[in-house]
Amino acid sequence: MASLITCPHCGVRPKEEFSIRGDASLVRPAPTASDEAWHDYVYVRANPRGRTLEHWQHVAGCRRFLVVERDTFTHEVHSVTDGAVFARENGR
Amino acid sequence: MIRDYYNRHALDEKLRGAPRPAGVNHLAIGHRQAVAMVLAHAGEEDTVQQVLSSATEFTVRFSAPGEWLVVSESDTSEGLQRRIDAFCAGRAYVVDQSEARVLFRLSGPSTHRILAKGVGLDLHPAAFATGASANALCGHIAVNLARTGDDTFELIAPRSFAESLFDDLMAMGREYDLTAAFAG
Amino acid sequence: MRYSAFSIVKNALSGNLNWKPQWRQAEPKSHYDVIIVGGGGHGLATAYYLAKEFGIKNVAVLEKGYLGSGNVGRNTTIVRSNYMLPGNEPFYEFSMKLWEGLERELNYNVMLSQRGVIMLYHSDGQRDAYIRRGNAMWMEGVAAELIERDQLKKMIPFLNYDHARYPILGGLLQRRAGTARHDAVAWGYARGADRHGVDIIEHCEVTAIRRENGVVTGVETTKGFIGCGKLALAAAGNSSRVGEMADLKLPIESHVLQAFVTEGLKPCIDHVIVYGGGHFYISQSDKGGLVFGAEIDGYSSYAQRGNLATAEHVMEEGVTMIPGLSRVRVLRSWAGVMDMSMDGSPIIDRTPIDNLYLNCGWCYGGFKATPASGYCFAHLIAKNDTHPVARALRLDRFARGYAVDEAGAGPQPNLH
Amino acid sequence: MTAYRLTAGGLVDRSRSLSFSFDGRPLRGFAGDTLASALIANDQILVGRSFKYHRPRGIVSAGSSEPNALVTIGSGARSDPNTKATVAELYAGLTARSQNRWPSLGVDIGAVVDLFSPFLGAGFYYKTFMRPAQLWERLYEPLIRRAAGLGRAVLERDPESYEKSWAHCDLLVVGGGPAGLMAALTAGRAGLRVILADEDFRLGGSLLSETQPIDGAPAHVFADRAVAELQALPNVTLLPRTSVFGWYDDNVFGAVERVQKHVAEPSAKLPTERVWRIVARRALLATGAEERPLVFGGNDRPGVMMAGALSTYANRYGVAAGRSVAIFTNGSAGYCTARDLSAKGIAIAAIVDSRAAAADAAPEGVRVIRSASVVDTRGRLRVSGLVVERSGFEELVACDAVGMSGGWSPVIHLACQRGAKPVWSEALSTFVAPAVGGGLRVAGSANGVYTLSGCLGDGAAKASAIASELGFKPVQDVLPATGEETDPSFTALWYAPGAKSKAFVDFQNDVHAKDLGLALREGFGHVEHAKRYTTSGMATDQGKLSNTNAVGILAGMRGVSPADVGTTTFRPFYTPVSFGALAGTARDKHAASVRKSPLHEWARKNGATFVEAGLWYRSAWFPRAGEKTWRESVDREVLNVRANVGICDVSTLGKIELFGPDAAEFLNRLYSNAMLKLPVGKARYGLMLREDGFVYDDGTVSRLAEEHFLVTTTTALAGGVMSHMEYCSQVLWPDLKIRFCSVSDQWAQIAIAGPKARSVLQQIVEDDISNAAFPFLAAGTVTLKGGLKGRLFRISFSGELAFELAVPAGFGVAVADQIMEAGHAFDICAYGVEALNVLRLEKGLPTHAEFDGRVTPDDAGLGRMVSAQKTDFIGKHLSARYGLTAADRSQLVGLKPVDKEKDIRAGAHLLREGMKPSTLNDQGWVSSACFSPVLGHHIALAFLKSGRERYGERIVVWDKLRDQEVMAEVCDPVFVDPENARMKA
Repeated sequence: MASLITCPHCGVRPKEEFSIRGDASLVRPAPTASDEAWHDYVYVRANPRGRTLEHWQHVAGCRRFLVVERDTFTHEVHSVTDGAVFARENGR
Repeated sequence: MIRDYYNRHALDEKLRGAPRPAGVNHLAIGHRQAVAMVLAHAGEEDTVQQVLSSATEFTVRFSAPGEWLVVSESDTSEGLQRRIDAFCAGRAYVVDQSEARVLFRLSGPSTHRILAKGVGLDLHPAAFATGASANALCGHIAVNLARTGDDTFELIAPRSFAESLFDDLMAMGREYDLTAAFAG
Repeated sequence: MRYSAFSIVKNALSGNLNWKPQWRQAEPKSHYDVIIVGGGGHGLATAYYLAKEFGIKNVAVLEKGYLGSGNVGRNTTIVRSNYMLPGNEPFYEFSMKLWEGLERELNYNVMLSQRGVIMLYHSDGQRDAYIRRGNAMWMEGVAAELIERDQLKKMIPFLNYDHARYPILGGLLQRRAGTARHDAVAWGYARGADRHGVDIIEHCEVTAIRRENGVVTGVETTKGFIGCGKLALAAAGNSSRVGEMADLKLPIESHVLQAFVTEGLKPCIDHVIVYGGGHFYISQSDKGGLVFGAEIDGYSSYAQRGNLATAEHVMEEGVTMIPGLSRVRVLRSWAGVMDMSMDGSPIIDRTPIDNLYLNCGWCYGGFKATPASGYCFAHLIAKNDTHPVARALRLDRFARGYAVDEAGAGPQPNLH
Repeated sequence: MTAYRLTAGGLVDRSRSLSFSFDGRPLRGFAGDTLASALIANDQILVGRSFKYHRPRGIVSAGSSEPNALVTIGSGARSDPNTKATVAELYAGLTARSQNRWPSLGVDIGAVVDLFSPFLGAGFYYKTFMRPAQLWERLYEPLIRRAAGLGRAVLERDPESYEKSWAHCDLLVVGGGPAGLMAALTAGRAGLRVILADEDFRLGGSLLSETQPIDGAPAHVFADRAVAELQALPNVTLLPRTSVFGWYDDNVFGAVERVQKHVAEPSAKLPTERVWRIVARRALLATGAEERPLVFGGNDRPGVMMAGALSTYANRYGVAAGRSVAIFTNGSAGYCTARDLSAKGIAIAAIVDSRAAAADAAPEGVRVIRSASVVDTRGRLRVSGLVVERSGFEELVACDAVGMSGGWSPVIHLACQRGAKPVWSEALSTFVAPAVGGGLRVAGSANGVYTLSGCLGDGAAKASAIASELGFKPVQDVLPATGEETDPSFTALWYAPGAKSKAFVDFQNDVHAKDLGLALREGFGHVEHAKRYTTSGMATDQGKLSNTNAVGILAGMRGVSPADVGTTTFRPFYTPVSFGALAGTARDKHAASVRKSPLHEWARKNGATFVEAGLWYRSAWFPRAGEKTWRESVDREVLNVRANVGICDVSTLGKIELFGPDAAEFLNRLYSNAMLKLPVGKARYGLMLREDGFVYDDGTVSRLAEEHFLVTTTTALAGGVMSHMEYCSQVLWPDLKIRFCSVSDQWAQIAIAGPKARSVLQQIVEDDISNAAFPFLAAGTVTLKGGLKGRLFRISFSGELAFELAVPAGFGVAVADQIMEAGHAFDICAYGVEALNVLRLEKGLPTHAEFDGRVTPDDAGLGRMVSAQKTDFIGKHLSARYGLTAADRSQLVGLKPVDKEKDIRAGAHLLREGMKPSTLNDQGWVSSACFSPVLGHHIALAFLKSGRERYGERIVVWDKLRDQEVMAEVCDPVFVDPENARMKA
């Protein structure tokens, strides 16, 4: 995408209703995790050319953080999932 | 005793002066309505939705999963709050938003075209039918948009944005001679 | 062939048939002392300075597309050294000084036009921040001027002084800053590097990095294996992808930044003007087109194309700053893929892998940095030692807690 | 009747004569004319000067691909430079001026450049103007800039308005020619929501100049009938005068409608242009094909035009471009034009055909010169003859117009705007659209189908297939009947051999074939390099006519197929779009929405001066009679708050209510200081970090009930903090049982500060608010006298005894009035954010000027607010990094000028006494400064290296930008009441 996102709660919406937070594949480390784990979490990005998971917040709609599975080269959207649902499903 | 205080409407300045007759395309500004945000307790989202949708005393607008805007034109804000509490029976938090929101009711044969100048949603009845509601962007302002009839829509906007939204809607409606006044 | 008015006349008289290629179409040798991945401005500048300043001439530049096909050929051509932080300002000023001598250095007119860059401010707070920046520039010996509203009105009368949503109160001006002809920078460095013996190999994509005992020994390419003593990555936009070939994960996201040009107009805008009420910047090219841009589109992307919502927002900012642009028509938009780093500043450093060197993370700022980036990278590669002006731009600065965060936006790349 | 208007025919309305002017010359045309057709009718083919060599140039095309006929239409603030005369609809009173010439179009001094053209080949400027260095900017560059450019932008405020609109459809048809109309009809009849957009003011495309009948009637009648049927369908929207300029992700199209560009007196109710953002489930490109010019010597002479354009001018506009027309062609299209013109009584001087043999029929009596090439042209401001070469012999063919036809290039730009490259078709000798998936299809000539029946059929078939795909049932209909047709053909001719003078490839940018040769010689043979080096295809027409020829010529010179050369990248915009249209209504004061506090009217009544703060307008100060400067007002307000009492609108702070059993735990993780045990009825100052350990925002947290909290944020970060909390609750800790929502708009919030604050407030509050009953940091619900419920917080941002009272927004003005009345006896005053800033500065409280995103809590002197006990909170781990804890970090200090008369200003840097300014010697910077009316001198907050160890040190406040150096003493940042006695009184 770059024009439209299908919000699971609100339907098809234009890009400008969203604000993009960034990589959604990262998992916040435990407080006791190593410096390296924290450094990687905050500063390092896989940055793939291809499929990626990204947090988009539907700020002008339901205000939910959505996990948008998207191709960074073709801009094709493969799936959009509610952020909390995604987090729970991925055991966070 | 509250009547001792004047409750100032966010659009008092904009709509000051003698009301002009409503045109074919008209923007009516809700003068007094009670609005509440209902936030379902974790795990109670479905139940709350069911009880709210069964109510006829107020209208329910979808805001987000587990969150609804509830509007009443007859209740006071306290009255609405009590009523919702009675419905939800400890399954939801109710936050008074009566002072936080301004209601814009747009009616007339050109409403669809007027709104399309600011709203990216497909407003075709097949895509956004009467009774549908959602938060959406109108121009640069996030509103709750509801279709209340073939040619009538309601926008509920944050109070601080009300003047800006009013100006935007009037500009969008200029082509169709949109008129505006406080609701009767 | 040395370029001059004389050479032009001489060649014209022989029907312009005797001009030679500006750089050779080299085929790869089996081994180089240094291979540079990326035939854009930074890679070519690195090769040029390696050969010219540091005596390393057995160098290849590998470019997967045509020379200059990355961001050096798709930017808004702005050159400036008006930074605030001590980690940045000396570096960009070093670059500015190199720009000022570049035409003679390269015998190639890159059309540096020091027309002045002015950044407008719209509130007291923004003014104070620009004063802080201006004084930081002066600390480095870089002239900056605070232009107050009355003076600004005389200087640039067509700004929106009366109706702007955010009033135009003044600006911070760097007179030495300006623009340069972007493609010519790549071509000039290419020609210069070529003349010093560097092999420029276009349409040669690196597909893997070969390591033996943890040491880089060469690259697999679409033209076969090429061995090297040192491997230098200058592939901004694709840094993460090239880094991944060596199992490096970088503090970078790729983002798309759009730029625009209008139809040609007679001279009307004489400075580079930056709108502080948003992020709009505009200048007029020597051909007459107004060249402008603003923020990145916001999502990570490797596609060299932008979206309409951002484009519309750019126009809103433009018309708000200069109401008279309203009837000017925009001819073309294009987009580049930016290495957005986690603090908005670049990285020029060694890597944890021996013989592998990294130059990336240029965000919006790559074009203006081209000469200094090339020089400092060459210095690092040649001497294995960081150039003094690039000391703050190390890869480990995040781990150590020394981010160079000019915008103060924290580790979210799309906010820088 | 004007000189070149045919006596009959065409679709112009001869009953409506329109007056217009060109370069001041009054002229007449008809309704239905373009400016170009009207100019040609008036013997004005010469319309402009070229970009580089200032060569005289004439109208070449009859559409949006026009490279030459760029004029400025309108005057003053309504000027539209670079408008294509070929698409500008004629209206009464239109004024047009030619461009890039001085003193006049006929005599242009700039044309002297043409004499030096051998020295000015592609890229010449890269090779010279380097010495002496200072002359580049003083002399050479201004000369180049002045010579280049086209029209003049006036840069005045545009009096007209613009807007945008969304549109959604099942099928967008781009182009209203035979294929597009048939597609729209087919889809419309099947019930699809259809939008048909066409850049022309009249729908019909090539049907409007087609001579072949359809269903027994003239083609334009068929077009009119189709349009009438479409107009009657409620599910079809017709958008004439609308150019689809871009294809974006998810099948979203940008289009610009020229709503009132063709109107002499625009209506104030309508925009001049409107940008449509069209969300289309499917789209069909029926954009036709562009005829290619031939590249031959002297091909830029005015009067040399596209053959198809000659037909269009004759058939659609009833205009002859010449009285004796020569045709130079490589295919059947040239013959077609010859027949068209001949039928209109226009003499055909000759047909020059590059091919040896062809079956095409020339009009009777017209001479055809085969296997021939045009090597030069004659004439100055208009062509007077062609020099034709055949078998080594040259002859001059006299003519006053030339139609050139070099074959066809389908218009596929939109299909190539999202990364897919055009595909070379050897059979069609052109680039065709790539397969781009289901969303976008191509039909008609754009699809390489050139016959009329083929276009009609292709449009219908493609639309029918799309209808079925989308679940509609297409209505089977008989295709309209056309006459007998032969498939048009041509034999590619990239460069007519033997050119005796410049053979132009890109007319507007003056790129001729030799420039491409030079580029190749110098190593710029890649199509992108050639474009960038020669500027071919970079003019306002974006190479619509020239690009394919340039590729063909490069291919020929490189000895490869055009397929191997490829094309440059197609990008938006298909045709240029104005800033105004793309910006829409969001300009000037409407560039951003306005937020107004519920107390805005109260502040206005009290004379406030407002200042922009994000989207808000906040009251900055409240001038009183006799006060001449803002400082006088602010000083008075500050002194009055310190001595008596003042009230301030703080409604713009973000306010978020949280509920739930885990609300306390959530806040405890969110803030760096402890929140878990905050007692009910208490407020606490809270500090929020980013995950990288730097300060994000500060505010207060109040516990209203065990599971009910209210947090406040700064005005600037109200939205950001809300999003941050949503991120934390939804993504990081989705299992915490909390709910929250913004209540920022629900409450008007008033700060009452000063030693008399309690006395004033107690007058209007029922509850006991004595220090014992409502101590510092108390928070709770109160009832105002009059029954209104509000929330009261004992928090202070001024260092004084202070309260913040929140009441439902609508009552804000009434309550503020009431406080002012009650405070009258206590000398109450209203104060604004400027006074607020001085008050907090005197107390050394940091705000956004200090929290610039690079500051740790400890830097700001708030190290105590980072809990060492908590196992986790946002920012905890990375706070411990070396760089964030190093001893030499800059720390917040106060500064006092040694000479109390001197002022210190924010943005200055700090230097040790006697040290030379340098980045290395830089000791820090001043973040905030003001005049303290309490202390009677300037004070400042600054970040100084290891600052807290340096109290008492003298330091130079260095403000080179304003040429000021002041000696200051470093001190504790709290200037007033360090014991906080007043606040807790």
